Amino acid sequence: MTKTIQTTKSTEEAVKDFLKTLLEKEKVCGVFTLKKITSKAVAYTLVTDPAELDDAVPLYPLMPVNAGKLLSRFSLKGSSKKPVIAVVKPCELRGFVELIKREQGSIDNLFIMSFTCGGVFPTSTEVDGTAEKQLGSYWETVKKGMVNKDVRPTCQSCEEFIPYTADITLEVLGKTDIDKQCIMHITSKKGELLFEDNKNKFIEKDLDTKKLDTIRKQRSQEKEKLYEQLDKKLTNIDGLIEIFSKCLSCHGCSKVCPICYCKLCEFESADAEYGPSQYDSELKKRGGLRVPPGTIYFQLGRLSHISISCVACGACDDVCPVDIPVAMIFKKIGESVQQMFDYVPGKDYDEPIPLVTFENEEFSEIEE
Amino acid sequence: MNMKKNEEFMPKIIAFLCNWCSYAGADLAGTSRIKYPPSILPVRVMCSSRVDPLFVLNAYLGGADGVLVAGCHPGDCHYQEGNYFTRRRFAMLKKIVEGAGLESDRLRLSWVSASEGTKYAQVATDFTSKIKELGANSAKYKIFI
Amino acid sequence: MNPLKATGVPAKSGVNKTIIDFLDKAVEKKVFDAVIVPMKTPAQDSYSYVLVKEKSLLKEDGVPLPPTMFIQGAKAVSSITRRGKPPMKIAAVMRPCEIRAAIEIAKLGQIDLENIFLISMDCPGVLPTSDFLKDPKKHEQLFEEAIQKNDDSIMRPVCQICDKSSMIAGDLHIGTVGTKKGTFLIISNTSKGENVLKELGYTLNESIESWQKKVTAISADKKKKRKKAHAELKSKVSGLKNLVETFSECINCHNCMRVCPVCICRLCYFDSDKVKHTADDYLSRAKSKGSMRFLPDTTLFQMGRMMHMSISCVSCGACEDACSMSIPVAQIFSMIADETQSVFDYVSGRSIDEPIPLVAYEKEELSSVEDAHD
Amino acid sequence: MEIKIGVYICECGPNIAEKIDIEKVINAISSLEDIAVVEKFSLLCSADGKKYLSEQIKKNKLTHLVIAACSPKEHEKTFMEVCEQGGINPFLFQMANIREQCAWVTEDKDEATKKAIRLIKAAIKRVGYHASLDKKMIESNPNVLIIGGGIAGMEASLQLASKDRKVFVVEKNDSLGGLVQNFEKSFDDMKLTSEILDKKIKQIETNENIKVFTNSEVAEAIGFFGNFEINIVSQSNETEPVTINVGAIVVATGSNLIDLTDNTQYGYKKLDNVLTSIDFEQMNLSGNITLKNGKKPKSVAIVHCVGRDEKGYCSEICCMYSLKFSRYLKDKIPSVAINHLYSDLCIPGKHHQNFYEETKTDKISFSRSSDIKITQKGEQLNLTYSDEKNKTTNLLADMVILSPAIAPTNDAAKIAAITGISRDEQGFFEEEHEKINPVSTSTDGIFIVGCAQGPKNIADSIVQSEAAAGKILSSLIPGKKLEPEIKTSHISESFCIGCKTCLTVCSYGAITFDETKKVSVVNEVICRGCGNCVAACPSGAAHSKHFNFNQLYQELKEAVE
Repeated sequence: MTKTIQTTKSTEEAVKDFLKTLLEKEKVCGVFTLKKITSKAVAYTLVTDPAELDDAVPLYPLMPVNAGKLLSRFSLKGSSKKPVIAVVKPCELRGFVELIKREQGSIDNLFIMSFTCGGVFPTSTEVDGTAEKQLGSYWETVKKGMVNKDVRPTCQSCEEFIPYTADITLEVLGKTDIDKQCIMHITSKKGELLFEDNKNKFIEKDLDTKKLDTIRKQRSQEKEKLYEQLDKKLTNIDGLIEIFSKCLSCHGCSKVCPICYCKLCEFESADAEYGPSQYDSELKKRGGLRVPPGTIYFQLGRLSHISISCVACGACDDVCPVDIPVAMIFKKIGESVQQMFDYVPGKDYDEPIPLVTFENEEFSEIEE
Repeated sequence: MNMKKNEEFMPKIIAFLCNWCSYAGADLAGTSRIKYPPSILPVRVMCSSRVDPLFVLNAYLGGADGVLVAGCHPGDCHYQEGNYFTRRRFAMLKKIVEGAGLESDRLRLSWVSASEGTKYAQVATDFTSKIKELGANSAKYKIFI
Repeated sequence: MNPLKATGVPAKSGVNKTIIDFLDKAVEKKVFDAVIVPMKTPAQDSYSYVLVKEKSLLKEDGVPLPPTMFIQGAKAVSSITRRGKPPMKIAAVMRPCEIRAAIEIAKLGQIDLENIFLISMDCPGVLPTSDFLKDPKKHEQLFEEAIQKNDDSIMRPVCQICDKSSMIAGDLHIGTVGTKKGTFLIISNTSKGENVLKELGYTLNESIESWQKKVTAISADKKKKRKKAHAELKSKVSGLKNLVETFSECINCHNCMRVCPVCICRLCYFDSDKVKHTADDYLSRAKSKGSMRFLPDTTLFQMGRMMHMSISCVSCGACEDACSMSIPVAQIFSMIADETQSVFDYVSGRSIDEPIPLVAYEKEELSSVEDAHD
Repeated sequence: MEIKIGVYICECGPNIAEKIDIEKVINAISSLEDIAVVEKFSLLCSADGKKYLSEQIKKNKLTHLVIAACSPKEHEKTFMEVCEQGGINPFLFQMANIREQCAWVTEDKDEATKKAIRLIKAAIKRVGYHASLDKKMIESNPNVLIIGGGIAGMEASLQLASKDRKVFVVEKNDSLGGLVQNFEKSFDDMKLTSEILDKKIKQIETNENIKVFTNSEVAEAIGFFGNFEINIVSQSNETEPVTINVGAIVVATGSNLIDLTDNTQYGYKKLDNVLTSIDFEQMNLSGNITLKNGKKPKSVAIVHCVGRDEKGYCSEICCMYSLKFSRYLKDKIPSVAINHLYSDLCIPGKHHQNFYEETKTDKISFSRSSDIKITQKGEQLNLTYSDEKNKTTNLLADMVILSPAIAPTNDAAKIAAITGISRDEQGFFEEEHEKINPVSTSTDGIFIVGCAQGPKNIADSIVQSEAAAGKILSSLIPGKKLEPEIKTSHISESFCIGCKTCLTVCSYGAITFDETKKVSVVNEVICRGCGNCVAACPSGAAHSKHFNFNQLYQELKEAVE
């Protein structure tokens, strides 16, 4: 059983109140949350003044940037002296954990609040205002625990919607009365620090896993459907070319990827450039060559770097200017790689990344 | 570009051989005068763990009909643990290549010790005939790659 | 400065065919060994620059004037020559703004123009990539019609106000507007280009007067539109509040920078360590205002990028197409670019002989920006 | 600078000439970019060949050299020396192996010729990207630290204390000798061990090249092969810590018996007259073997293989010393009855079988047993066990001697941490390679000998000590500088993102992390140049000298043209 606080306020209001008191009582010196910054734009914001939390939207179904990447940037050069609390989505949290494993951030003095996630809209919907319009229907489906058709494909097919390493976990998905109540599970020892002088008493309560399991089943079915569509294309080199030949090599996908963390991407380094003689020999061989070359190489190469840790957040999809379904492809291949190592990225701070460890006896099937 | 006819098709197979075991094994095949197809083009590395998966991708997309990575048997790595990492990276790469709908059979990982000249020749022969079945790697002639 | 000389060629079935025939002939005669030309990708949903040697390939698939600009041509040429001059003579067929970008970054060592022959054509503009992707087939149709009706309303916003759509900066240019019926012009702008035409046996006695007249007219008309559009835009975006508002949706993906033909840095300053700070730095900045958008400094990035490249911006519009948040970056940047470039009476990529203003100076200049001194 | 590559093809007598059409090869490559000269020669590795080559390099002002001949494992060194004679850096050279991996393995001459051409082209492409590398020379200290003054440590120190070598022995106890001090005699010769020990101890004490620190331990060992700085502290702290400099370290910290205090099965420390082998050795050494009550035992049970199953390995020597115990007993109490309970008898070696047969005199019996339980029964000890036929049997004895498994010493973990060497799953120090490098460790210049590496008898311990001494004497020569690996890894400070992936995969601890700059740094003296970190680094910040991206990339590209 988990220590839990149940209040009779809408979940969003309760959360905002809670965050405000944390600031007021100086239990934290900053709150990292989504906030409306213009009439239609929401953005992750670092809030220090309680009043500024009025237009915070901690549960808003948008992911302008994967917060895992942001928390990494926040703590990379040294974490804060006083605690900060961040409200992020499960996949963002997992992204952050993967980055911490790569020394790209620290959880010191950082409290994490997360929630059972219903998914997010594609970022573009913010621009044309459809996000705002679809909010109603979104929350309906979330309450009912149904698959919402307007959210990112990776979200429609996401089976990892329960946060793993959060200090506080809000119960949102499949909860019919989130407008009237807020269920806040304290899911870590660290989390209890925030409730030391807490008046309203704890109840012992766990996540409603039964409900969540049925939701996971629906999501799995969605996933299989989406994978089937991919499989039609991912059959040979021509299929790959069909998918990727419109790639602009803008590498936006890697720029927004919570796992891509290199200063200079291998594929933007001199190593990835062709010299005159190489173009010459490529021409002899192929008769012609698209320039700049190496789109497939980039995509597969990036897979070899990050598929092991891909948290399938879908950020790459949103940012692709030519609508390549890169997120689902990475999710699918990432999953197969991760399953091989029986690894769930971001599940546990202490679990090493499979590629920096090994078993003496394994994978005999691939040796010949 | 039309592809070479499959009869008289002699594959080009890049073989990354670790200096201490597999390259020595390949040399032994030579000193023992064991014949195998001329398809194999050895690239010597100090340890199989030097073989960045990107090299294998490069070779594949560049048009190599097959890529062989060979190193010391697990537990016998000259650098103690290198080949364990090689194996993991290779396992991952194979999955990615499969996932992308490419022919992962064109990639092969073999352990060949310095004393296994015969095995090396065997691997070279088997792999070559396997590749012959698969035919030439069409990636070689793609323009929009 | 080489005077413009021209030869007339039968217009045949459209500009694409005409240009391809010319290239085919040139490759046949070994005047060029290879050609950089846009081609439709196998999925039929996009165009990509291809370095092609195979004549058959060129004839069948080359599309010198595609309806869109997926990758800015200068980037393609740079990719081929960055490491040194190619061992063969290559003709690059691109739109005027792509050619200007190529010339501009050649000044920055990103392109080796030796062995490269830059060939432009009168440009009707390009469709926004996102529009095209919605229905490629349909938009190819629309593009053709637009050319016939010379209607630019469906083109990229910056194309609609482009006053350099026929500017000749390269070696050769294909003139298609204002020419006498049934003929197009091949105009040489450099001795390099002139020699190509001579080698191919053309006589350069065709008059370019009517073409020039038409081009000047178009350019003048677009200039007017441009002034107006920039004025409107200015009222919308200028001033700190508007600027911040405009860029508020920026998600720091830096696509704009990545696709920009003149953003050449291997590692962008705004991706480097110089813009990474400690948690407490961020917090103290947040405290000063009560809250701070995270990551901060989107406006700094945009303005900073202007500092770095507006002097070389060719207003191609690639950035705007790549922006995942539909921010009118290209319009804003070309507006600023007009202003920064005019300070030095500079036009990005107009001529390889013009040094980039910031690496040159004159003893007596710009007195307006300095305190009077005697 | 203009690149001028010289390509020289060795006919290797008939070996290559007969299998490859060398003229064809020459034609195929002469016209390639940057090729200054292509020649063939009958036998390049011969004296004439080498002379010819160095002349050619000078004459044609070559900048790079490609030699198509045998395997680089055969003659790479030879030709690198030729480069130096010719005045070009030995690393601006590449070999194409057209003998072992082409001429000798290819049936058809045309095919062999084609393959040879591809291999040489690849070598040419690669060599164009080679960079000069310079030999690193580091001063080395010929002195040696021995941790542990037991039989193995003493043997090693005596071997090493030859001319010009200072040896420092650090012993945690107050005297040299280690475990063996407890033994009256050694098997299988049944000679007095004191004779061997006293002799050795005397030799050490009188050898001015050996300095012994008793009651001391090593607190810190920093540095690398040739240059270690050692900090020695005395346990009682009555003397000041000492700092010494050595070039190599021999770890001879011996072993221990598994701890039986919590064991209920054998009643050790709970029942009287149940002894471990060491207890018994000491009792025997004291001269009289008696029970608690002062009487002489009439019957003794010796239990072999104690803790073998839990530990999962056979300790090799227990059976032999258990036999030795029978001899002790019979010498002192001829009438005593001795029962050996074993689960497997381990008596390898050329004399041991005899020793066993000779020991098996009357009233000494051997029985295979398992699940032994020892309880008190009146005056005596009752051993219940299931015999070969799984029949539960009882045995009464006045005294029980247990032969527990040999285990690592309690301070093994600490020593591993200090020296940075690794331990195996049993906790013994791990050799670099069971067969190839049995006394070396993962850390260059640190060696393991005796029971610290695993259970073994005196003879085997001495063999290892001599082996280690030999390795040290041959690699650490006074006044001679060390040449660490040149083809090491290097990490670009400006591109390293500080994810420590390289650190994690390095088997040699050759990479450290600069906490202020937050970047990884390769210690190129320790790095062995395997390149693992290079493949692991996602952003290409790490690269391996002479096997960098471009060099390998050019090779493989050329090979797929």
